[in-house]
This record gives sequence, C-alpha cells and structure tokens, in this order.
Amino acid sequence: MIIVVSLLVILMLIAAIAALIYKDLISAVIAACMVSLIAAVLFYFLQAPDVAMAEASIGAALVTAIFIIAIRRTKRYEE
Amino acid sequence: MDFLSNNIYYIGAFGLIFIGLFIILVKHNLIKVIIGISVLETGVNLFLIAVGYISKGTAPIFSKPGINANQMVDPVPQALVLTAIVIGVAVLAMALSLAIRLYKHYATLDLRKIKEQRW
Amino acid sequence: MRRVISVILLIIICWGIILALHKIPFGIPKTKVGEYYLNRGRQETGSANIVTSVVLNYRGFDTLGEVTVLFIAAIGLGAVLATLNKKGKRKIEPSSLILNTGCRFLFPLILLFGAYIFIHGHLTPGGGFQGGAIIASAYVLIYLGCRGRRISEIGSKTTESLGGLVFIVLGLVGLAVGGHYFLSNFLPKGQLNTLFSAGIIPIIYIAIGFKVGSELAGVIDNLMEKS
Amino acid sequence: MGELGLLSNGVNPVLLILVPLGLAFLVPLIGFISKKIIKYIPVIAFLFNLTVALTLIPNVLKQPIVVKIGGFAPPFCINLVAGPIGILFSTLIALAGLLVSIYALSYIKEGPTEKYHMLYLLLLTGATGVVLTGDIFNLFVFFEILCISSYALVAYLGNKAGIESSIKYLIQGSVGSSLFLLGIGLLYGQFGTLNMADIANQIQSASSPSIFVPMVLMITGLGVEAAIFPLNAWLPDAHSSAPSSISAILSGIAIEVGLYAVVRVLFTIFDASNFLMFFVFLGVLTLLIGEMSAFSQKNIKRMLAYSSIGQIGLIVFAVSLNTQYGVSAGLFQMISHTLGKGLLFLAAGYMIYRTASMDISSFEGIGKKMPYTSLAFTIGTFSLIGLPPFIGFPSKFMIIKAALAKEGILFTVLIGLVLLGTVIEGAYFFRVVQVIYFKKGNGNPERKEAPITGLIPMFIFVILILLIGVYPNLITKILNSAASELLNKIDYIRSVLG
Repeated sequence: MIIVVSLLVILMLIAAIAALIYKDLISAVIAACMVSLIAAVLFYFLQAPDVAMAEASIGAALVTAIFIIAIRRTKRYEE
Repeated sequence: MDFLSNNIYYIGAFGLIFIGLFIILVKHNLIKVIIGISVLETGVNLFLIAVGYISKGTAPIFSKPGINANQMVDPVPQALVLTAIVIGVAVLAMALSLAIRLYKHYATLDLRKIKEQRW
Repeated sequence: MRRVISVILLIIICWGIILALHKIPFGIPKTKVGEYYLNRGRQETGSANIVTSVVLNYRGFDTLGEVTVLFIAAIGLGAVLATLNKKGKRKIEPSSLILNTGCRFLFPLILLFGAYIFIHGHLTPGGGFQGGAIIASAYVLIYLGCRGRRISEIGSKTTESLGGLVFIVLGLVGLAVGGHYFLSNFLPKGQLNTLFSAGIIPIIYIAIGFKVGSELAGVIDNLMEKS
Repeated sequence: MGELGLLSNGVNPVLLILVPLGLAFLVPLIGFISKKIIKYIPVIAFLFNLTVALTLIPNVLKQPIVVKIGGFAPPFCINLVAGPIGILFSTLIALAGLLVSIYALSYIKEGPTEKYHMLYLLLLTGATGVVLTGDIFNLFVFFEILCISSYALVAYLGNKAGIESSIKYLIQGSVGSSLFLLGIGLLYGQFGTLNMADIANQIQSASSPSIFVPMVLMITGLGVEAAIFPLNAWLPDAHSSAPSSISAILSGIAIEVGLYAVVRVLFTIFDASNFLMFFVFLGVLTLLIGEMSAFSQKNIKRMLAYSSIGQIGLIVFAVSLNTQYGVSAGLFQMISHTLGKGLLFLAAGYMIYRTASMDISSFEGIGKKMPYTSLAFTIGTFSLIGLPPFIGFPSKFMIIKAALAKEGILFTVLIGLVLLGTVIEGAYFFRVVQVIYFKKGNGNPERKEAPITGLIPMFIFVILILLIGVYPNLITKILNSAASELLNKIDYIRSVLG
C-alpha cells in the first residue's frame, strides 16, 4: 500500500513539474489535469470518497474543459 | 519506511504547494499562472484531507449496520475541502474569462508586456 | 535572479510550515468536533453519510456561501464577457453522424447518473456539487458532439435562481417553525439509510444539484459562445 | 443567552445576510417581469438592513446576540456573533451600501446593468457576513464572496485598464486566500475546531512556532485584501479603474472589512500583543508610502486610491497601540474614512463624467460648473485631512491622543511621522481644491450639475460628516464597547461558549 501511495505521490509531483516546464499550454493543462486525477485517487485512499468524486468531476474534468476552451480562444504557446 | 508512511501525504501536499507558488512567482504567461493557482489549491486541499485522516480508518458513511464510529476519519475537513474545490473552480472560471478579455485587448498573455497601468 | 529569490522565499515558507507540522502527526485522531458529528450525526440529522450531514446541516451556512460563490462566478463571467463585441455567426462544422448519435445517446444517461448522485447524497458518497458537475459535463459533451446546440438561457437562469431561493426559503421556514434557528432540520428524519430520510437534506441537495449543474453549464456556454 | 427567535430579542441578525442574498437570487426572476425595477432592489435591501441594524444597536450594547445556525450548541455549528463591533460594521456597510446604490441609479447606464446590481448586492452580503460570523472557515467563505464579486466589478467596464487591474487583483487575492486556507488547516489540525471563540480559548500565547506560523499565514492572506504595506500592489490599479461607485465601496467598505478581519484574527484568536509593535511600524510605513505616492499622482482616482493606503496605515497604527483608547480611535478613523472617501469617490465620479478625463488639471474651473459637487468634494478632502468641524478631526485627534498616552521617545518620533503624513495629505488635497476653484477653466462655463440621485447621497454623506464631526459623542458609546469587545477576549469567549 505505502509503495503504491509513494509512487502516486512521485508521479503527481512529476506531473506538476511538467505543468511548470511545458511551453505548450495544452500539454501543461493536461499535466495539471493529471495532478488533479492523482489527487482524487489519493483522496480515495484517505477515505474521502465524497471529495474524490468532487475532485475528479470538477477539478479534473470541468476545469480542464474550461482551460482548453480558454486556450483555444487565446494562444497555444508560451513565448 | 516508517518516516515515509507517516509523511508521504504531507510531502505530496507541500510539494504541490511549493510547485504551485513557484509557477505563480516565476512564470510570466497568464494561463501558466492560473495553472499554478490550480496546482496550489489542489495542494492545500490534499493537506486538509490528510489532517483529518486516521490510521486504518473508514469513510464516514454508515452504509451498513455495525460500522464503528470510532474508526471513522474526520468528516469536517472533507466538508471544508468540498467547499474549497467549488470556490477554486469559481476563481479559475473568473480568471480565465479575464484572460480571454485581456488577450482581445493586448493580443498577448505575457504579463511583462502588459503595462498600461503606471506606478 | 527572480528564480533564486523565489526559491529562497519558498524554502523559508516551507521551513516554517514544517515547524508547525510537528504538532499535527499524521493518522492520529485529534478532533472533538469531528467525534461529536460521528457519534451524534445519525440521530440529529438522520443522514447516513456524515459528510453530507456536516455539509448541509452542521455547516449549512458555508454551503449557502459556496453556492453563492458559484453564482457570482457565473454572473461575473457573463459581465466580463458581455461587453465583448459579438462577431457574426461562427461557421460551425457539422460533426460526423456517429459522434452525433453517440452523444445524443449518452447525454440522457449522464444526466440520469448525475441525478442519481445528488438524490442519493445522504446515503452514498456524492451530492449536489458532484451531481451538478456531472450534469454540466453532459452539456460539455453536447457542445463538443452536437455542434450548434445551446442551452436555453431563460431556463438556466430560472433554475439558478430557484435553486438558491429553495435553499434560503427552506432555511427561513426552519427559522419560523423549527425551534427558531435558521436551517434547522424541521422535517421528520425518517429511518436511517432509506431514500426518504434526513428531513430537509435531500431537498436542499436536489436544489443545489440543479443549481450547480445549470451554473457550470452556463459558464461553459458563456466561454464557448461569447468569446 | 435566552431565546433568540424573531421576536423576543429584536430581529434575528441572520436576516442581515439573508435578505440581500435572497434578493440577489431573485433578481433574474424579476428581470423577466421588468428590467426597470432591478436597479431599485439594492436600495430596498440596504434600507431594510440599515433599519434592522439600527434597531439592533440598543440590544447589542447590553449583551452580544449569538445566533446558532441549525440550532446546535456553538462549537458544533456555525454561529453568528452580533456584538457591538459586528453591528457597528453592519450599520456602516448598510449605510454606505444604501447611499451608493442610490447614486448608482443614474450613474450606471452602460454594460450589463442587471449583473452590476446583482454583484453589488452580493459584494455587500459578503462584507456583512465577514463582520458577523463567528467561525473561521465561514469567514473564509464570505471573504471569497467579497473578493470574487469585487474582481468581477473591477472589470465591469471592460476596458484595458479594468481588465488588467482585475487580473492583478485576482492573482494576488487568490494566492492570499490559499495561504489563509492553509493557516486554517494548520489550526484545525492542532485544536480540532473551527469556532473562533473555541480556538481562542485553547490558545495561550502566540509565541510557539506551531501557533506563530498559522498566524503569519492568515495575516498574510487577509492582509492582501486589507492592503497592508507589502501586499497592496493591486490597490491603486483596482480602485482607479473600477466604476466610481464601486471605487467608493472598495475604498470605503472592502478595505475596512479586510482590516476588521485582520484585527479580529490578531486580537481575538491569537493573543498577539507581543507582535503588535511590528504592526505599529508597518502602519507608519504604510502611511508614509501611501501619502508620498499620492502626492506625485496626476490622476484623481489614483490619488484617492493612494490616499486610502495612507489611511489604512493610520488605522493600523492606531489599532496596534493595543489600548482601549487607541482601538476606539482606530475604529473611529475607519468610520471617518468610509464616509470621507465614499463622498470623495462619488463626487469625483461625476466630475470625471463631466470632464471625460481623470487628469487633475482638467478640473480647472469645475467649481463654477458643478458648484454642489465641488463643494461636496472639498468637504470630503477637508474631512480626510482632519480639519474641524468635520469627522476627520475628532478621529485623528483621538489617534494622536492615544499615541501620546504611550510613553517614550519612540512614540514621539512616530507621532511626528504621522503628522508629517497628514501634512503631505493636506498639500496634495489643497492642490486639487485650488485647481477646482482658483484656476480659470477654458470652454463654456455653463452650469450643469450632477443629477439629483447623484446629489442626494453626497448630501447625506456631508450631513453625516458634519454631524459626527460636531457631536462625536453620538458614537463614542458604541465605539468604546466595540473596542472592549476586541480587547477582552475572555468576555467574547464566554458570550459565545456560555
């Protein structure tokens, strides 16, 4: 169990760093979405199913959709 | 191993907070900064849930008879985080709509180039 | 240069927080308020899901504020994007038949799932916010799959207002009849773990579900169309 | 505490929050019937709030009213505490809200006006919630209501400056609120409760790092909204590019509510008397920086915004003296700033509207063109500088007197600096007054006043400024009990927890 959690946390931090590094904003948003998804899994491990559902449906799905709409209306690459 | 099992969630939460604040402080692209705010909020939420956890606890739902209330995790942080998530999405939606308007005015999202206001 | 200063600043912050964390060991029960809710929540609110009883009854005022925050975001987004000059009709490429049919098939199923989530908020994990978000994601699907369709603005506005008003009016009824406290649970609690239990909790969660669903769908709609 | 129903102890204070909130939810439905009556709804809401708050004052002075939401015992539910300070601020919010909403009847014509009125109602609902609540997380939620609606309202005009300052404000504000939430998490982990009185009951001193760190996080988070010195980069932009009615509310209410939250957290939750010396210096620094920046401004709204920063410094200085007299002086200065700065922004709004420019030099000769508005503006400046017989004089006098009561050469120097700030303030305000009255304007000198709905609120502001300036005793009693509510945390804890 602890190994799985540690791997997930490491993966989550890598995804967050990827969101920092990527010049392509769509990729950065996908990385941020992955942070949210892994956080939702961690919420489930922490016995918070309500929060896990909220994070997965709001934090991962809707926020990503809003971000992608906004990026489509603006500029895709960071200069 | 003991250190890891005691602190891994805190490490994850504060890692996210650190990275989120770093993105906000260092990046100049507005959408990147908003991504940073989102990462920061996720980190704070993870920390709050980790505060309420009890070792070998169960979710605070009496779905079956015979579940012991003493072994349940704390429900209050979960309620707080539900609120915080919804507030977070409200702020993000506001920020992104402002970003769209800003792009229409300036044709750039680089915060260094947007200097209409003089100090 | 800026990076170095930021890193130093952040390290100071993290060091401070680590100092504070010594008092908060992980995995140890620490709270008296939470214990009270776990022990007494079933009798006092009649909800099997204690998180729901905290969200809607013990800390119901927070939830009212939270609903308001989302309402503000929906209005504020409309206000920010409203003064934008609308261009003429955007050219809409029709989507393929398979995508179109698939979306139309999935749309009612997702709606049904969202409704299930918020109606059973007091029994299983989930509730108004999660269900509302699922309903909103069904609308995202429609926007992506069946191009050119929009939600009716009047309908979504009415749902938003009514959802909020139901919450406030139920609270005020509680103030009037239920022992003179705002948001007191004045309806019969029913039997634990059945659908018709927990007094006003399911009613409020249904109202919140509709409200959140229409608000988030309205946010997406505004961002897609008005920009 | 006895029965707290609708009838036994006056009106239930929860209605102060619920009525504007419910009316804001009702606005879209009313909009289907008639678009024209929407703009009167804020007037109705705040008239109601003002009446309720005024009738509650005598009850509250005897004993604070504690409202339990949901009907559970206090640490286990959210409670509202309508003590002297809560009701004092709700009265102030309702008063300013009423006057500015009358002003907005004819001032707000462009853009999505329906949304403007909804957001305006919700902003002040959030402010009322912050001052009444007794629960730290509930305070966070109402603070977010206040902040998010002000982000939207700053960007209401949709021009370049508005959008840009709204973005700046939003980024700083949301980082601040995340830090505040982190602080709440650290406190909850240690004490297992969110009720402010209960937390205060368990905190002995703020010296150990496990208390100090959440305190710093929370003060930093709230300080963004209160615009204390290093955190106020957003303020001049946001206040100068919002519509003038909103600038009046942001300057007169939002900052005051932020300061209230800072003071409440510092005094009630953390018994932070050891750190108050730091805030004394911070206050004087904020004062000097604000006044000096205001001195070099050519844009009228920007000048008023920087002058707000100076006033914040003065309030922080007074409150952190940590004496009964000092805290009441600080609260008095908050009232004086709300009235004075509200009046100035409202008057400046129509002056800008008339000349179509925010440049001070374009106001030449406007004293002849708009005599009443210019007179109101002049009275506002005199009051802020602290000339008798306006309200600014007794409040500033009280602050100086409270500082003099502290012995030591250090405080003498600080008082000197505060007076220096006042001199700078006087210099730039007199410059504006001189431009208004004594410079010959070019163009046609025909008279064209602001509309009557613009003049009425200015007139009422002027009346209040004069009235309280001449008879400061009118509000001394409630100021004193408000100050002792802040300083006596044991009484507060007892009144909430029983």
